[in-house]
Amino acid sequence: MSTLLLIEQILNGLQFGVMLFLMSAGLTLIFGVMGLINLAHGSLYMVGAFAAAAVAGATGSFLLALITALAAAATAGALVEIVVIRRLYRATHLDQVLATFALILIFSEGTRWVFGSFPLFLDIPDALSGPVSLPGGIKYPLYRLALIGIGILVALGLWWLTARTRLGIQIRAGENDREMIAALGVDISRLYTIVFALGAALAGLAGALVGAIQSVQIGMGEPVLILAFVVIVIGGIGSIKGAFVGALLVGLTDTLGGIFLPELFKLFMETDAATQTGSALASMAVYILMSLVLIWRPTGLFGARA
Amino acid sequence: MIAERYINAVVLLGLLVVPSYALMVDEPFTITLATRAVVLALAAVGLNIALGTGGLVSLGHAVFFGLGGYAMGILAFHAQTYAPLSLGIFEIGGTKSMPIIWLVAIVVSALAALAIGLLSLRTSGVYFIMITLAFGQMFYYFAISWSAYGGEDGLSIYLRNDFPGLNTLQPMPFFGLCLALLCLALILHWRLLLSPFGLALNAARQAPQRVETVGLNPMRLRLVAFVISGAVTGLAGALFADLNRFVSPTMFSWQLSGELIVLIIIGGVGRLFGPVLGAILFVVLEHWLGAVTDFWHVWLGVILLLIVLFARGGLLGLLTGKEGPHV
Amino acid sequence: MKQLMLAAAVGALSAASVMADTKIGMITTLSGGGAGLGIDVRDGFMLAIEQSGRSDIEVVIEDDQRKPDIAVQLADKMIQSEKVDVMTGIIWSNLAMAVVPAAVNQNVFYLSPNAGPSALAGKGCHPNYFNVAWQNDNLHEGAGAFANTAGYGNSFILAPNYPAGKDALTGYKRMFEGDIAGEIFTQLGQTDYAAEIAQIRASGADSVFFFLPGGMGISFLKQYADSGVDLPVVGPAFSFDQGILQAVGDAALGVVNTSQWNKDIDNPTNAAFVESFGAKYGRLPSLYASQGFDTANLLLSALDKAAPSDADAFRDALRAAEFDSTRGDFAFGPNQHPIQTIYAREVVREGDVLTNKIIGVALENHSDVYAADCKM
Amino acid sequence: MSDAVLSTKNLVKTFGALKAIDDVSVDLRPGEIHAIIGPNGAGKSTLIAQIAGALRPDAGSVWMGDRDVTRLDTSARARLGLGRTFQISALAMEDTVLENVLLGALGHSGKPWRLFRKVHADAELRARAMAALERVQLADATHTRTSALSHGLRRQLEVAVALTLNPRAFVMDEPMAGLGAEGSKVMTGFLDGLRQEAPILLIEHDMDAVFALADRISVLVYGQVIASGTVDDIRRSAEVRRAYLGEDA
Repeated sequence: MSTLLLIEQILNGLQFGVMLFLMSAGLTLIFGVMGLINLAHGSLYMVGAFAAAAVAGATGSFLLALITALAAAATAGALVEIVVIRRLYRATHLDQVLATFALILIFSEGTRWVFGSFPLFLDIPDALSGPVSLPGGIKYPLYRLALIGIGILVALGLWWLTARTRLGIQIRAGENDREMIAALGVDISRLYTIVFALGAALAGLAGALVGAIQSVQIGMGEPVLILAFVVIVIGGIGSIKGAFVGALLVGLTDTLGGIFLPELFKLFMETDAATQTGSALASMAVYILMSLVLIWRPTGLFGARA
Repeated sequence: MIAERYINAVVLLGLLVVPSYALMVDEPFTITLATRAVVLALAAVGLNIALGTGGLVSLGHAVFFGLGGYAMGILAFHAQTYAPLSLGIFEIGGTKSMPIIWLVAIVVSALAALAIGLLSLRTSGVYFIMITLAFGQMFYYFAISWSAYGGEDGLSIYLRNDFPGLNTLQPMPFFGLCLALLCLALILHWRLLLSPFGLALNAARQAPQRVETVGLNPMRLRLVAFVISGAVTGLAGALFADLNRFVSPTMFSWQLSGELIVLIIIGGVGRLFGPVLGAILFVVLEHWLGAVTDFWHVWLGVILLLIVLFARGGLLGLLTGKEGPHV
Repeated sequence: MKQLMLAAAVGALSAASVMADTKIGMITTLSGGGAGLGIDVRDGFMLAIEQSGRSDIEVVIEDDQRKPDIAVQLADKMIQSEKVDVMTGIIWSNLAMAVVPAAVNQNVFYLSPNAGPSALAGKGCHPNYFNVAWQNDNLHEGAGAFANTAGYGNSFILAPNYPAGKDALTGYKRMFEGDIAGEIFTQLGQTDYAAEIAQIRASGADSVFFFLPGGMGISFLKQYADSGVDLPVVGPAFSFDQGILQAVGDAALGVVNTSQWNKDIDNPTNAAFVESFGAKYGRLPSLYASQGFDTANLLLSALDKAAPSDADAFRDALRAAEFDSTRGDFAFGPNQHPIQTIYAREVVREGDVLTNKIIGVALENHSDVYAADCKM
Repeated sequence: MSDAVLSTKNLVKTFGALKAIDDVSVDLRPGEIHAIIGPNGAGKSTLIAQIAGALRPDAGSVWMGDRDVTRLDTSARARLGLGRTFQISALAMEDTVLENVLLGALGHSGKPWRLFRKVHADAELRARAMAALERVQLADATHTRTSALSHGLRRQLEVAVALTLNPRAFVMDEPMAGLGAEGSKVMTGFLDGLRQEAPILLIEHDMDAVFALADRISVLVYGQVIASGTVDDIRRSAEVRRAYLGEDA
């Protein structure tokens, strides 16, 4: 395998990781601040993608579609927080798992009710379509480069938000001591709604961005959701830094595992069998990675509390 | 409010009467539905031992359900094709005998539960939920790509397996077998609750530090509970496969793990008959809502939400007016 | 979900009363992912029943949610409680494997409108099992044959890592005479193909064959079009049917895919079908809809000759396949799978919608390799 | 030191930059009540957690008699005879009072693996459990759900569970906390009699109780023992006055 191909594959892994980060950041933020396991996070991703596809279909503007996706997911998130989630903060993990599982059912079939059973169309904007040549002669899709860029910008933005703003101080305080910030006069339920909507908006953004290169369909959120959980568990639940590192690890493992494991097995097996065994193992790779991390560090790489 | 034991009695009676009536009026499909409810209940009783009593929120119990299913599928497949099953140095023949299949299902899932438990129980809380989910996904993807036994297509068994002295091809005898096993599992759970082990496990869920300070090891208590739980769910998997005469990787899917938890919650978590009532309700809803609308999942979701938000003890909690154990 | 649909034609009541009522059970996917396919099969099927004007046919329709265990349970219900004579509707091979062997062994006829797993075409064939769509390998073999005529000499091939995916690659390689530049099994349900596309780019292939049904194909095609790799792509019709083409968008334009049906096949039955389907449902029919339509018409042709209760006569009537197919010529091989022509189609834009146009024949009167194993 | 039932040697525990426990050596001798006092944040809870086995020390060791137990976990130390009560009640709240003490008796018997015998039917366990309840005057509440007990009664139940273990040494974390004047008096009287059975390492904020009960007092400030001695020694210690009252010597 040539170095160029390897570099291209590493870029692919990075891009996948960065998208996973957008999903995981919201998830881990919500868990860190509110102690809530939100299985319905994948549904918000789907909401973002469908909103973007609907608006792009009607207006033809990708930018407008992105904005709508953000707004729709944030609104859906805030609504869900106010109607349902708010009652679950004191509940056990079990209740949270269950209630948000119920939300998945409602969102998925509800979306099908509204949009029908067929996938929707969402395309890359013209300005970002096609490949560009990178130094060294690698041809790489511009849109994917843009995704990496957007992901890194969001990561920086989140860092700035938590480290440098008033809201960030409240969020960090909320992670450490809920009673304390309530005592300081912060309106905690408003803070929770904002954080939840922020997390939802990130998921919606990821859905819209990814929807342009994938299929916008019912249930698209669930595989990503499970990977996002893997990411935040590896990174340590509640840690944005952990989510970033975890997302890149998972993205690279998944992408590179799919390529190298079959090649590895070809060294000592017949081609057909090697391709199949290698692919089977590759599809299990991220879960194996997660188990290994947890066995080594039961609260993840950067996790503080269980 | 009604005492829980009366409700339990009514549920058991209902499980005897409804299929018998269906047999009389020649509605065999009702018996099939009842069998489905009973088998799902058995799987959930297994999970309830770990989840309700031990406080272990496992989102990966489909692993044991699937292993039980594949134990049945693989043994019956080898019997059906007359090809012995090669296990490295020695070979064994397949079998169509239910008792042997059940035993294999129980042993295999107990061993898997031991291995998974040893690794997962080092973590707790959300991490435990997620690592069990991860093990479920591993088995799921493995089963999909394991082409020797059908991969995603699964394995079909043309005829239901045999039980000495019974015609299992008839819906009613097979239902009877499943019900008998469910009752055995309920008795097992009941006796466990009354035993020293049950007392200690129950305390380990509520106050693990306390259990340690009296000199007991909560981890070991949980591990044993997890193994028993996995074994019961594995047995249910074998029955489920026999009911459908078919196994496939969907038995390993995380949605199935989620559904097992759903059954327990709508019935009443940590209560002996919670999973039974939950499974009956689930099958009825699935059948009845499914007949009314294409979008029945929406309504299932709404019902679930209402139960989580407003009926914390599930259906049994509503009927008895008492909340169950907290998990 | 359950719908009792009575083919409504009041005037035909007396004419029909000479024959016993026939009950048909349809198990198909109407909710969750993949519901689009089931809905098309159902709509095509019901259109034909309705056009027949017969009121002595009752169709019971149930949703399997694409879950094998639900499908088996529904099959039990249809056989035990509804006592149906004929069953049909299943979309997916794994569901068919779960339902069909048990059903046909209980003396029910099964007509497959979509899935055609090899196990049921070879050793597992059965006198009561008829496939009206294709054996699973057919369209892939067609793609391989097309690649030969197009002059491709070195193909990169990929499919998901599950049995149908493995069959697809085997089917392509069976007909394709060139070299294989690379072979990849992707993950089932995979949504990102950047890594695979990079490998295609580096492989030195002159063409790409892929089998990625449903959403996987949409993702692959969009990403492939954006990658700047401009090798020709060929694949079976499943990623290019009318239901999902619009979601792929222009990325699909010009791609060649193989199918046993297209809306421009020139025969009166097909023209009438395309027109009446559009009139009734407000959309263009897909190949799934055509398969549903053909299945119903085959069934109707047999019912004209014999009742299912007279199993041998009914079976002979089905085997004769004397109905007007939307595909033109249609006949069953010895394993009761179709012998039919596989076409190469190209994706084109007609006004606002993307659709397919036939550009040639890939395989003429093609059967399948499993027929030899069928002892019936 | 050789006759100490329980002792620590040069314990150190740091959290980040904070030295929570800095070279602490304390011991507990037969028949005595040894009180550890100190202002909030002095490291008392950290110390007790290390003695009980819930926290691993960074350096130093914990001994029961002449056995080094530093590497043993909580349950192993309990089996060697360490009876601990918690500052915030750690009881099985959904279970009855009896079931909580039965758990202690079960721990003492070391046989939790009987899967099919009824625990309530085991006469030996039951006798041990009831005896402990009677000693803390909870026999009337045997079948009450623990969550329905008052705060004071829960403290008594905590002690009862520890009693079922027949421990060689007690470690009690603020047993008086939250008790009213009357409750404190009852508890003081009870602990007073208990020291003959097994010595008590007592962490307590209630100074009246401490001065009434303790044979020895150690003062912990910023993770260090700044003074140790009899009640009178401590009352007179200039260092203690400085630490507590900020007075100059």
